[in-house]
Amino acid sequence: MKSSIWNDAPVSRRSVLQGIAAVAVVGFTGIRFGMSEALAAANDKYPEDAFKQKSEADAIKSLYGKTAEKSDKVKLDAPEIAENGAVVPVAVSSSLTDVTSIAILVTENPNTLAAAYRILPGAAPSVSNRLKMAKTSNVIAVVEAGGKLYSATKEVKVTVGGCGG
Amino acid sequence: MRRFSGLAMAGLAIAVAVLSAPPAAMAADTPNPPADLKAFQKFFKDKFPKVKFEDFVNGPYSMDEGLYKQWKEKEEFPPYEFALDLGKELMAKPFKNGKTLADCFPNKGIGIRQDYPHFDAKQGKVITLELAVNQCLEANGEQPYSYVKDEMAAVTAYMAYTSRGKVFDVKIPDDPRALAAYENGKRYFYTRRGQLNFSCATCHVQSPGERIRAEVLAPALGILNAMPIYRSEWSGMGTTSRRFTSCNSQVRGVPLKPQDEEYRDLEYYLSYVSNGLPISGPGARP
Amino acid sequence: MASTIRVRATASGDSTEVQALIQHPMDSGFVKNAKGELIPPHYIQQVVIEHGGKPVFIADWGPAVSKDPYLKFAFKGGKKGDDLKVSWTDNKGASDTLTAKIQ
Amino acid sequence: MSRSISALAVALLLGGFVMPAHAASTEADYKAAYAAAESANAEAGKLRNQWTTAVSALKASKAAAEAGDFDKATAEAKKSEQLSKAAIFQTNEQKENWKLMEIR
Repeated sequence: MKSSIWNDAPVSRRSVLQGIAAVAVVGFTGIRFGMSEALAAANDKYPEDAFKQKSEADAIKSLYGKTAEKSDKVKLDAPEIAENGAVVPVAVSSSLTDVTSIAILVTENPNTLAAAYRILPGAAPSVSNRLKMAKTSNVIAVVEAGGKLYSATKEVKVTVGGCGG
Repeated sequence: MRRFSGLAMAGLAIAVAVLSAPPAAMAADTPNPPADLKAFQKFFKDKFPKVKFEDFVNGPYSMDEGLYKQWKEKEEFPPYEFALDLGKELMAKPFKNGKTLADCFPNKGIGIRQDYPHFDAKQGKVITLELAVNQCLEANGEQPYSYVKDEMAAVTAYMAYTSRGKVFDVKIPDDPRALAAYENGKRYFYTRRGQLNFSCATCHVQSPGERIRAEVLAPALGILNAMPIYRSEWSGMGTTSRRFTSCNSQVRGVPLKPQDEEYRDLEYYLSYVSNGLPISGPGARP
Repeated sequence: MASTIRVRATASGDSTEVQALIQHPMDSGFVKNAKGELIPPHYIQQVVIEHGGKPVFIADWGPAVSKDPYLKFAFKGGKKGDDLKVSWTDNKGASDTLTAKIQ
Repeated sequence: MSRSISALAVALLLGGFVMPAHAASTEADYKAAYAAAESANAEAGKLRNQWTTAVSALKASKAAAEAGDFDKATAEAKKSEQLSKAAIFQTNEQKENWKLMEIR
């Protein structure tokens, strides 16, 4: 069961109720702010633990409970030299079918997991975002497809600021 | 080049500068802004034959393919978007006396960025857009903004945005004081200062397109057309004032006060020699 | 006060491309302020995008996502004029929601 | 003219490497060095060309003196004075020489 932590969409009535219960336990305030049931349901799954991990292996394990294999079907688009570590554009897409999740990790950051996306039914297996990078580091994209994990890695060089711009 | 040994570097830089100086062949010149403009723009066109003239306003992004791609990505949903909204709001927000910032400007401040700075004969000095904003606030009994970021950046961002595509049209009137201000700005631009013994021109005339500590330097031509800018390094917006003061600190010089006369004159000179290039601000920069 | 959320959603054929920009400091907890004190972590943990009352995309974020975060993705089934709801919650329990029309 | 300037520049260059060896400094040494550094810094300020490093060495000097370390306080003050003198030299040298860099 651990292998499919995010695979319970579409959201059933039951999972919504479970969600609300979990929200109460963790003390999330989403409901107080008038969030929909769907969001409340989603909230109970914020992978708090995975975001605390220091190594990519631990983060992937915490998030998915399994390990990833390299695949050329995972496309990771990131600059070779980041113009600034504060804003590094990173895009991930995949030609795999049945993609349910995409995660992006920065190995040299204090906590390696940067972002994780749940690709719900109907959504394309593709996401772009902007990440912070403490220093030159490997960026790893992990794609969950058909219950298996695939990954791609790219090094992004980060240099400090100075006389420029 | 990461850490220069302080004094050694200073001494060395000055020694090199002095030793490489050609004999004093600098006859007294008559100020000639149109000739300066022509030479200035020709220099950059010759140095970067592949860069289209109007692309000089895009700074380092017109010089480096990898950066260009990151810029395009940023422009899809630019980080200065929030500043634009705030600027629009502030322009229209009534003061205690019922007037607004927009009331202080021709055409309510819309599409006029390219006319700044200008020489004000009555005040006898260069009026930049940032100074004009604070003069408006003070004349209406309001607190002036900080010159370097936040509201000032937002308001000037909005004014630049509504002027995009209009070309810089900075005028030097037939007034010896205006010409003196222009010359003073030029002198400031080329004068070496700070422990690194750099002038503005060292980075932005001699070395644009090159990397200093892996950052690609922007060409001086068109550099102010993109102001204010959202700089990733600042994680936020900054004005022309911020750009000038931070440049001074980077060469280890103590910056002057924002909107000091020398900075305003510098802005006057630098804007004038970019006449003919379109306003592209607000910009996003590394 | 204006919303902290900006959304551009464009339908083309069966696919809707969504871009969102959110105003948020995304403090990582590793950066010091001018006085040398650590700025406590303050970051968005989750963004949910709903279409037709159902979530279509959920982002779980840590503090390594950039200040004023940006997100782009696409989904099938959206039409021009449909409502698209974007909501976020951060680690301090604050949140914001915006409903935008698909263009 | 040019030769004498470069001689001074080289002297400055060497000055950076060779801090004069000296016996333990007293509070009086510090005070004299600090006053000299302060006045050089003020002059650079009048010329609108202070160096950040001169200012921070001045601060470091004061802090060291307050902590009772007059060796360090004196050394920092001397460093600051040298830096400010280099800044003053730079300003004067650039009065005409800025034109060397001008695009024309």
